[in-house]
Amino acid sequence: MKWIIGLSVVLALCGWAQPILVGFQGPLTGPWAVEGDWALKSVQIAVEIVNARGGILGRPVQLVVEDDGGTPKGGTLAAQKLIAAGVKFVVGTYGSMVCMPSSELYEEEGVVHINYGCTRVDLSARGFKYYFRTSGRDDSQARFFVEYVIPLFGAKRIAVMHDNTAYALGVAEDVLRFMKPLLDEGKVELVYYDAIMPGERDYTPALTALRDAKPDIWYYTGYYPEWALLLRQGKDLGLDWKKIKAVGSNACPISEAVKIAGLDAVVGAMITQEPLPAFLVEKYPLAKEFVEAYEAKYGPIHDSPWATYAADAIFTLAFAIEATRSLDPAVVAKYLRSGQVIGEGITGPLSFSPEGDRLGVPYMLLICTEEGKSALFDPAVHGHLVGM
Amino acid sequence: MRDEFILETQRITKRFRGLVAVDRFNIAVREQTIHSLIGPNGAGKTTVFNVITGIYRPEEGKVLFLGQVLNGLKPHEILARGIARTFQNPRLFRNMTCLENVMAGQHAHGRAGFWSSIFRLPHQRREERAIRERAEFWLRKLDLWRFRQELARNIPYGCQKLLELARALAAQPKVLLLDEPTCGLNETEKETMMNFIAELPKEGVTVLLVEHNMNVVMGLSDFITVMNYGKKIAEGVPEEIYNNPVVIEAYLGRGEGNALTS
Amino acid sequence: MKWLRRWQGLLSQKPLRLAFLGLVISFLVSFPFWASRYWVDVGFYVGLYALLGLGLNIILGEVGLFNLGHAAFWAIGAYTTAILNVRFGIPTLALLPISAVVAAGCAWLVSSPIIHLRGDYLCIVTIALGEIVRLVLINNPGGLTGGPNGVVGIARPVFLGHVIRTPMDFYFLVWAVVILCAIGLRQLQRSRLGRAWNYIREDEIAAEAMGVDVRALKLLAFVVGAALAGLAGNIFAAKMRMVSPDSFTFMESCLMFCIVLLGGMGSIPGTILGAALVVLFPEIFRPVAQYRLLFFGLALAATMYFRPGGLWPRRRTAEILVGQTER
Amino acid sequence: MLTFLQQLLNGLTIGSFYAFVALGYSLVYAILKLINFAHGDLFGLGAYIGYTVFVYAFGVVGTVLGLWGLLAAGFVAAALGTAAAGLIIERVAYRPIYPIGRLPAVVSALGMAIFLSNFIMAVWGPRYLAYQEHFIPTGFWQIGEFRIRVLQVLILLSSLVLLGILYLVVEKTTFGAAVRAVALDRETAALMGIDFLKVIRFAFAVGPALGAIAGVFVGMYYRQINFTMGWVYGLKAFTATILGGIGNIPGAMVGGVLLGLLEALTAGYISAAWKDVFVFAALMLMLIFRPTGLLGEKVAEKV
Repeated sequence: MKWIIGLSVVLALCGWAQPILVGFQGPLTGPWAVEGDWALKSVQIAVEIVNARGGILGRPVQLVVEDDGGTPKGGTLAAQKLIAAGVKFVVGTYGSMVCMPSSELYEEEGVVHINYGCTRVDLSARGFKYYFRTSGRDDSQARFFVEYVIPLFGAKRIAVMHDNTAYALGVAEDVLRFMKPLLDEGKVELVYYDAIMPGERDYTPALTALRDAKPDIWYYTGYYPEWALLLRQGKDLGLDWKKIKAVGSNACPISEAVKIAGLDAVVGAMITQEPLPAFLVEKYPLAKEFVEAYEAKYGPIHDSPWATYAADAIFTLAFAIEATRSLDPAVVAKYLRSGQVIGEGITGPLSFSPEGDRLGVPYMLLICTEEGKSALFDPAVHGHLVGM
Repeated sequence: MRDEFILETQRITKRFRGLVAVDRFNIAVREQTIHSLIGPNGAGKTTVFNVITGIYRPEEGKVLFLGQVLNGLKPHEILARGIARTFQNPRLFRNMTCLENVMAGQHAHGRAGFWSSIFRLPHQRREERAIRERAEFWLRKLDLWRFRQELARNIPYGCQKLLELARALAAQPKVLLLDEPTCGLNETEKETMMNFIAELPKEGVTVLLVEHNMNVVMGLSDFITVMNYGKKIAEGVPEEIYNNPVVIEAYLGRGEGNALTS
Repeated sequence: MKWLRRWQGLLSQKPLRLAFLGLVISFLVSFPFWASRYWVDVGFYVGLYALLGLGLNIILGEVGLFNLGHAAFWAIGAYTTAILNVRFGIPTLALLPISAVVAAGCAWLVSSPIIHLRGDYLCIVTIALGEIVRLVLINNPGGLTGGPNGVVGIARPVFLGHVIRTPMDFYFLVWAVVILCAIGLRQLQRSRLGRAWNYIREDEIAAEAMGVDVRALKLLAFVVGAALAGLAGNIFAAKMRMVSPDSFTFMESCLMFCIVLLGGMGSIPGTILGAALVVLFPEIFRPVAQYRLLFFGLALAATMYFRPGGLWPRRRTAEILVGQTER
Repeated sequence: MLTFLQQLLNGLTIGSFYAFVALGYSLVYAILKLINFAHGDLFGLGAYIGYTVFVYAFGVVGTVLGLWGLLAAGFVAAALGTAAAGLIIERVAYRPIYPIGRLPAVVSALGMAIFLSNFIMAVWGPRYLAYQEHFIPTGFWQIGEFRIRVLQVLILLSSLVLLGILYLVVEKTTFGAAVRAVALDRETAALMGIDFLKVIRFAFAVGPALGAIAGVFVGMYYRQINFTMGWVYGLKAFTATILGGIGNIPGAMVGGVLLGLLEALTAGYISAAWKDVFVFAALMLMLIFRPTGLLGEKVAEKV
């Protein structure tokens, strides 16, 4: 009798010890090695957190790491290597052009592929069943502005300014696209839409036009050198940044703008930004746990949103497998596609559209505080800065 | 009278950054003769060769071959007209076999193109065989047969000189320019080379020879042109040149007094 | 390293050579049936780089022209396939010859004015050329190349109703092309044109004096080499189903340069071997993840240290020419 | 006019970087006829060594010697460390190979370039490292709206001084004569009793050392360094080398400065995105119309 108990204990231990393989594909060499390095470390921390909580379905997670060198060719080789290793769940990779051929391989093999650093819109338009991404898309920022920032301030008169570079024009056009239903219904009004010439020094003509348009909110989608000058000259021209909410895009780091324009012109200005871990700790408990574990092991937390999304991809898998109690990729993928919130990750609630896109775009709104620091916008704390 | 000359230069001039290497130089070579071009070191003999074969473009003057102007033609076009040459220091294709080296001579006579080479069309095969057989003929004739599959850089220096001659002859030239063919050879090799060159006019090949060794020059030449400082200073049959005080002066003046008598 | 030379010596005997060739071919054909998909894909890339290497081998190995911008022609082939397929729906496989022709045409256009440059000056011009092509692709002229995003959605090639999609399909596609090209190049090597290319490499002045039209033959080498790169571009685009500028960097040109020299200048089996090394080294060092390129660099230098003439140099002394009876 | 002057100054600064790096290519090329592709990454290595000194010796050296002492220590350490690396590479990767042919040595050089950049990544990590403000001279002179940074003056001056010294050494000293003799004809120089190895060592120590100084300057100027910077700058500097005429010292300087100006002006007046296209196209055109071919510079070649 004793030996039967012994054997079953051993069997149970074996069953428990049998790890779940999760693949990681990222650029560990080549020009994007920074992102690969951060993502790998973040993923390792996430796996440690999951394992410390007892693993998935009581089994530990084991990472299988493959380098793709940041090239499409390397991507296919890494993907094949992971598939050959029998991995059924993969986190990766950075770069849309690297992701594209690898994701086809994962799709064909029925491997759940959660992407963390690819923002091309059409990646999720291929009708794939196993493709997901925890990151936003190229148009997420515009969407965040329209669906979150505009209602937040109850803005009616909208001004959009870009600088004719491909990036800025893209964001501006996406804003118009997402705003179209609101415009058609007459809920908002587009009072200003124009471009400035980057590299010029005097923007008073454009700012005068902006003042005369009397917008509630002014979204600048270009880069920080011009944004800083605009803020400065606008202030000098008598524009009130409490009345007109000044919002810049993610190419406008607040610290740089303060350096150029001076604090008095920038205080209260806001930017739309991808979620950086340092700003998430107060909002989400998992983010706090993640950042603390990361800093204990590797020193100061990185400021890459993509590496953070990579860690969230691990949590996505953990939540989904636990919820379905299945290791069948098809079942897990189907569950992920349902659109329901499967849990709260580092960057907030995790849910996916049927195409595999992250729902509830996890952008954030940062504001320049009186001390010249950027902080996650909280109406209760910073309302007075923007006249709320 | 003019038609007798198979190769002629008319007042050719070649300068290198102010230095006049060849100065209004005239030479006229009669068909089926051995014509020597001699002169002290740096007289411009090799430059004349390079102008004739199109490697250098003369600033002035004309090169005539069978009554046609050669100026402006590229070296490979000039070879195709029937002027082949050797170099002072053999310029062989060092990492290729001796057979392949001699086959080079017939490149200009080949017609097979890209696609016929890839697909080995019958006419290409016939041509290849002809090229090889012709090359083998010259290898045998110059007693190089034993080296045919050796790399050119691995055979003795004397044989390299002969190989270069074989390569030039394989081009079936009407005129052959030889740049110091016996330089660096031992006595027996020199003998072979001289005998061979002496036979060439009978086979319809006109020879223009640059040579330092006066025994060779006097023994072979039908006619001699002497140049110094880029200019022609004398010409005539060997006996005339041998006794020409200007020529002796040119050699003695440069401290090479034994050149004529050696 | 003497054993390699002895081994090559053995292969100059006809029965042994045929037996070896049979062995190689049966290995190549059977490989995808017993290897894993991953290794089949590695085999595909060996074939792809062999094709690129063979193209560069004509320019660098046969004619001795320093070309450090060969990736440009690869890119042109790949983008030709991508743009014509995505915009005009021309079948991908039908674009195989068209890509080669377009790459060859571009090579003719751009190399005509630079072909007279010698040695390192040609080298730097080809580097410039490679960079210009890549930068132009990034800058997206006329919205044609899609900028950094490249062109996506290339259709899979269809061969006689069979859709080429699995690693094995692509493996056979690329190796079929490689072997056809290798046979063609071997015929060229043993022909008047192939010899003339070598004459130019050995001594340009002597070659010209012996009646070789140096300029025309150099151009021909560029055109043929670029055509092979164009073929590789088509297959690459079909395999990836997208093209983007970051696949065609200066580093890729450098790797092709290494392939030719690792194998041995002007040697067809050498080039294929060189391609195998360049693709396999980084894969072998995978266990050390982010340090694998470090070892790759060392391996390149070490190979040259032990075999400066290449792994499989061409042995002319053992070659048999047309119509010649064997010794 | 003002922007033009500003662009001119930027161009000169960038050009000085290129000139520094181009010199290493040129020296090695003159002597070995080898394009040392690893040179760019040696330049990167210099930037990292300088960074390490600045960060880790800041407390000790900084308090004893002050900011300028610290800077000097950083430059010296970077130059020495990189020169050592250059010598090691020469001994291990080139010397056994270049007698056989220069092409195999090119492959070896490419291998070393790949090795070095990945070595830097292995030691210092793949992320960008920032040259922090407290060890960079940040002063500037303001003349109207025209601004000259102390650092820019420092870069321009040291490029003039160091390259001038090198030029004098090569042109005016006995050892310089040996270097030139080897560059002209290695065999004859060896017959004349010139120590060939000594000349090679000189090239492989001085070139990388100058590259390292440029690396530290680049770190200071752009405030950040990463492990791929060597490859990018190496390619540009090699272009500058050819532009100025490979194998001679004034040529490398002229080429570097010319390239820097060309870049700054095309970026400023035509298009930043098309900048490099213009630069490379200009290079191609220059070479097409001024080829160094059979009848060009090499007339001296005996036919």
